[in-house]
Amino acid sequence: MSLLQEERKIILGNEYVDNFDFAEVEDFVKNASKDLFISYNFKTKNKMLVQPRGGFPTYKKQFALNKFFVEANVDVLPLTIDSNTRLNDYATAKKMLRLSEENEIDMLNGYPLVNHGYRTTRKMITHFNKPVSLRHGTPDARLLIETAIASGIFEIEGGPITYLLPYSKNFPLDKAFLYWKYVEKVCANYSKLNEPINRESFGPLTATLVPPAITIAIQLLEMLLSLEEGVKSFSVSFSQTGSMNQDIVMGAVIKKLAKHYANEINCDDTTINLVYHQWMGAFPTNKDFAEQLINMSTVIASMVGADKIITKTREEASGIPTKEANAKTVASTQYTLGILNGLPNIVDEEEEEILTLEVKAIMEAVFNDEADTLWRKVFNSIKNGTIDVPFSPHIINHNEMITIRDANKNIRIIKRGNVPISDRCFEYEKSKCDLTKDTTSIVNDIIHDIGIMQ
Amino acid sequence: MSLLQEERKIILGNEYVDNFDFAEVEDFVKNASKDLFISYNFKTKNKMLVQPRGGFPTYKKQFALNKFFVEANVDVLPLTIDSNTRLNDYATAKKMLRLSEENEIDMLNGYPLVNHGYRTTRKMITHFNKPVSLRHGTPDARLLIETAIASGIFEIEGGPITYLLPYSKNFPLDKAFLYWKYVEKVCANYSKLNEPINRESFGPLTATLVPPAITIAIQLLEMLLSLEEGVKSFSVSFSQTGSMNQDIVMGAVIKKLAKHYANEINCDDTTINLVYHQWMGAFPTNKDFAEQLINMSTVIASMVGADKIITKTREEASGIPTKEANAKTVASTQYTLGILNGLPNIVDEEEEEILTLEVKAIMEAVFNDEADTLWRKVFNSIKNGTIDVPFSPHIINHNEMITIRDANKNIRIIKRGNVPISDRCFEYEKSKCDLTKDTTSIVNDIIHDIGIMQ
Amino acid sequence: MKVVTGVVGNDIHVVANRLIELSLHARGFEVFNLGVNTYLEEFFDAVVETDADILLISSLNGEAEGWSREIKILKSKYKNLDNLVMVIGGNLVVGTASPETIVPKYKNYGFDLVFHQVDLNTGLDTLEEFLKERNK
Amino acid sequence: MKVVTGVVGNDIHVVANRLIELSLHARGFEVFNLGVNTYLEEFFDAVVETDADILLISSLNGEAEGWSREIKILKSKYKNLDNLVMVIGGNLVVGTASPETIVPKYKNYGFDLVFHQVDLNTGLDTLEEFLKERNK
Ligand code: B12
Ligand code: B12
Repeated sequence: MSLLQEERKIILGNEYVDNFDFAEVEDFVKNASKDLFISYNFKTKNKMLVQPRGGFPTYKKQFALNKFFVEANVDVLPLTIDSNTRLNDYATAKKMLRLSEENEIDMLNGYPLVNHGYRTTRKMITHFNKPVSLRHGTPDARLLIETAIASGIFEIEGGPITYLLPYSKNFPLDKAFLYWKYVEKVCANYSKLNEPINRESFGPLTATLVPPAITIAIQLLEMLLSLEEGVKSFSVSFSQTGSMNQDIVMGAVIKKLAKHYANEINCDDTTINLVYHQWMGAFPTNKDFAEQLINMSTVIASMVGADKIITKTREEASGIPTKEANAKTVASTQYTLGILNGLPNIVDEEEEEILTLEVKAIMEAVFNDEADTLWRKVFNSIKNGTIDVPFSPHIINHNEMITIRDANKNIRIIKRGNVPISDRCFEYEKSKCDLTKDTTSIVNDIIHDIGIMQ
Repeated sequence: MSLLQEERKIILGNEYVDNFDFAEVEDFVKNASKDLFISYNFKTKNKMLVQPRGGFPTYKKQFALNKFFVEANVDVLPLTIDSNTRLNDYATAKKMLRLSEENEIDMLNGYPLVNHGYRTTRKMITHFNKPVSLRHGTPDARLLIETAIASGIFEIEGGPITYLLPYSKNFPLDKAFLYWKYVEKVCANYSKLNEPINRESFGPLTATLVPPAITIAIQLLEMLLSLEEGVKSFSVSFSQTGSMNQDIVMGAVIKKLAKHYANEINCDDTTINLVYHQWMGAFPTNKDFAEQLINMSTVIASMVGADKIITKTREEASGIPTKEANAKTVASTQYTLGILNGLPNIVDEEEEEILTLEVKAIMEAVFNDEADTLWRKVFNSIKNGTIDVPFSPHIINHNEMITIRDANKNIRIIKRGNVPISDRCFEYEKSKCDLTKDTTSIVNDIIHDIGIMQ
Repeated sequence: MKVVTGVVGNDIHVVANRLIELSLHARGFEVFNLGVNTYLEEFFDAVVETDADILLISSLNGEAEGWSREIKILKSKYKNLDNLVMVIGGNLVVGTASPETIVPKYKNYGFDLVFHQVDLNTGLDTLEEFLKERNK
Repeated sequence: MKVVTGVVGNDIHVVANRLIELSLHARGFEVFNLGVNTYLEEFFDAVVETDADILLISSLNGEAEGWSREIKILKSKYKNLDNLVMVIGGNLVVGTASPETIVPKYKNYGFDLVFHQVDLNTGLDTLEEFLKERNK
């Protein structure tokens, strides 16, 4: 038996798993409806796929949410996991699930997939016959992913960097890499049976003044780590920056470089798609305004040429959205995509060149790290600040880079820390900003820049 | 006394006018607050001005509507005139106004400005101290315009072509030209006293598959007719076509050509602004979708670089909008303009070249008409189909041109009738469309093309 | 079969009218389209002149009701209009109202078929069925 | 004056926390920022260690109430915290609720100043006034 298979047996021998039948699951994946695979939908549906966010504790409520989404003409269903499961605390999740089922009140902020188990969950997924995207934020997602695929969930979001740096303060980064390596392998193996399982990275990160070069470098590195293990369908992603032009430039550069680096490791047979997140930063409290913002995000996603869009709701600033608000966004987004026509072809050569140079400089620095494997190189690069994510709460993050918005609201790097962008690029970035201001005004500008959509 | 002044005396001696005091009105205009002049607002406000649509019969209701608009952060107030006044039927307007005042029900579909008189109306206008745009649709607007300017309304919409071809079946076009000549002269004369009075043309026309070349030619001709009389501030306009790229191309070409033709007649001292109308065609009945459409219009207006945007409401498909729906659009549009940043620079050289050639060909044909004055040349050109407006209800319109949408929803000319676009341009237009289809399918396509936003 | 059509009153919304002409043609009717801005007398005169079987009126801007009240009186002045099929469609009120209140009202004004905010093709399909039933 | 600040519980929303540190500095406070994901004991330990005058807690993800219930018991285990000014702000409930119900509740938990969905600068202005009043 392979080492991986032994590890799988241990993982799936967990007391909260009710007899994982490897053969049956393999058989299920092999014969599963192609409609369940987002990779198949990307290939066959000639449109931007629309995916909302959402998850409820009980089967009944989750089923109702999905029904609502399907009626609103959704393309991809989300399944958001509760935070106990994310922390592998299945005991608490179990207790809270029972309480949620017995009373009418939700005691979990998502769907406790492991506790529901794959036999139950698969019923729901095959019933709706739509591709499902697993949204979690779990550093050790091994059991979760096994259960997800066994349930018919064939898109797995996250990654060792993107699910850690924005979501955690203390979880050890090296462990995250190893746990995700397992995930990639499992996805890769199942991909041989039917259409490929899709992996998706979480590009929004902290959604707060993250410069495009950092986002893209991280997307590419998570993609490479995944492709190394044999994944054949991968989605890179990013969220609205606040500048339409910067979004379009980012879209062009990330598409080009993803292809480039995939080819470099001889993975030209891998399909790479682009996912765009509607504005992920601070939302306006006025719900009508929130809808304007959401609509504008959809327009920009079209200009970026995204293959999938992940939506927000009018209730973002206040709390967990109702299923009505969520479904409304889906219907509106579909309508907007349908009426938005005659997209112009936009190329900003100078911005694309600068961004490409920046990303390549970071990638090269990572590759040049003396460690033996890619994940160790990436680990070291994060630790030494070659990769630096603004506003990450994680202790390992370097926190030396400072970014600000220029007059057109493009995010610009005004202090590079250890991020190895060239002098030419750095001068270009700074030249766009007014740096004659004193520190207090710059700090005020940053505060203002965080709240630009409010 | 000049001929014009004699005509003015006759016009203003109308029994529904209560003692028009020429000297007092001149004095009022001379000393009026600059804020009331949209021409001044264009110069000083560094943003796209937002103007809704709306008009109610009674002073009280109109005042309330304006208050609502101001609270929603409006830039330009509209004053829409009722249809009796538009037909110069002041007697009926008077009766209906009294009925509206006595009961709580509105018996007019707009504000009967002549009956209210300038002394009353001026109180409202100076109270809010915002520029007001007069929206009517009147072929003989002489008395209306005099009353408007005396009231403090310093922007006059319309024109002999744009207020006739979409709005009337039988009104004689030659008379319309003469009545509008009076309007231009009065505007020009008052413009010498303070900031200039602004004239605005109505670019949407029938809002139904009008090809850009026709819209722009008509805009330019109305501009020239106005500038000839001495108007110093003019707005050309058009409405959303259904293709973002076509809108952007139209914006670029109309700005360039307006400048060009104004210079040709030595009017380089005239300020020309660009106004964009949110989608003017058939609206979706779903009000949430209508809001998406409106938001998208705002985004496109920004990309077009419009100086003013005229808004629609979520209730467009069902009936006259409530003041709440109207104010909501204003607030949302302002919000969207505020958060939309980093506009890319878009140039489509080929489309711009073709469109420029088409417009110039039409203009040249008009100028080459053997008549002695510009208005007569234009009159002849409309009559002989050099200018042909699709879906115009007017008997004089040629109705020979056929347009259809291409795959990107650009409006394309597939039958040119007498419109003198060159073979090269015509072949270009047709090359974008699938013309192998049979007539029935093409007719079905046209029906579909009219309803693209539904 | 012959159809007289047009948009009633001071209404100048011409788009639907053009489409109606095309659709009726496509369905094999002989069409006499009076266009927009057509008054009731003009409609009936045209019916008499062309010996039409059907009068199909559109209204979009909300004016229809004001005019429809006069139909019965007017129609009674003409002879031989008893077999005329009368159809109306479009946006039949100012503001909003439900078909439940609108349809009976207009039937009472003398229309055989009433289509408030009904899609053109649905309406014309219904018309053709109605004619089939009638000629059985 | 010394302030201990941070985000309580498992909450990792760090943006406001960074801004708070900047603003407090700019206003002349000596700041000890424990960052996100900070438990109550850690807050009180830091107050004791630094001899802080003010404890300023943030909460964004809705967790605050769960933790606040334990404040009184916990605080009573420490000595000399009677003069500590306790402030909390951010998004203090899951979902929505009005300040009228939230503020008294949190005052009861032991906070002197409570800012639910209140802008940072408004909150800090109020804090400074509160301190002035107190030291009169
Ligand atoms: C385009 C348009 C215009 C253009 C018209 C150009 C032209 N000459 O045709 C312009 C800009 C000039 C214009 C002017 C005005 N308009 Co206008 N216009 C519209 C708009 C946006 C679209 C109409 C359209 O072309 N639709 C496409 C066609 C294909 O659809 P349709 O007309 O709805 O017809 C469909 C059905 O009704 C049906 N149908 C029609 N007839 C029949 C008959 C039968 C038998 C059947 C079965 C079906 C059927 O078939 C069609 C296809 O499904 C509508 C709002 C909307 N619907 O979105 C307002 C609208 C109709 N206009 C309105 C008004 C008030 C006016 C004005 C009076 C004032 C103004 N707002 O400026 C003026 C003057 C018009 C006048 N004197 O009548 C109102 C009417 C209000 C009401 N009914 O309560 C509307 C609803 C806008 C609003 N919310 O205020 N308008
Ligand atoms: C950015 C963001 C994230 C980023 C965070 C990156 C990071 N590490 O900081 C990411 C994407 C990682 C994220 C993750 C999650 N998030 Co989040 N996130 C947001 C978002 C969009 C903006 C928050 C923000 O940065 N605002 C900008 C700062 C400057 O403003 P602020 O935080 O609101 O603080 C202001 C005031 O509150 C005040 N203030 C704060 N503290 C104090 C203290 C005092 C004394 C005073 C006077 C004032 C004050 O001052 C600030 C400036 O005015 C909000 C929604 C929104 N508000 O639009 C959701 C939101 C806060 N997140 C939410 C949730 C549930 C989560 C998750 C649990 C699940 C998920 N949705 O994925 C995860 C996990 C987080 C965890 N374990 O805690 C919910 C909270 C629900 C609730 N309270 O009922 C929100 C409201 C979104 C929603 N509608 O669901 N999130």
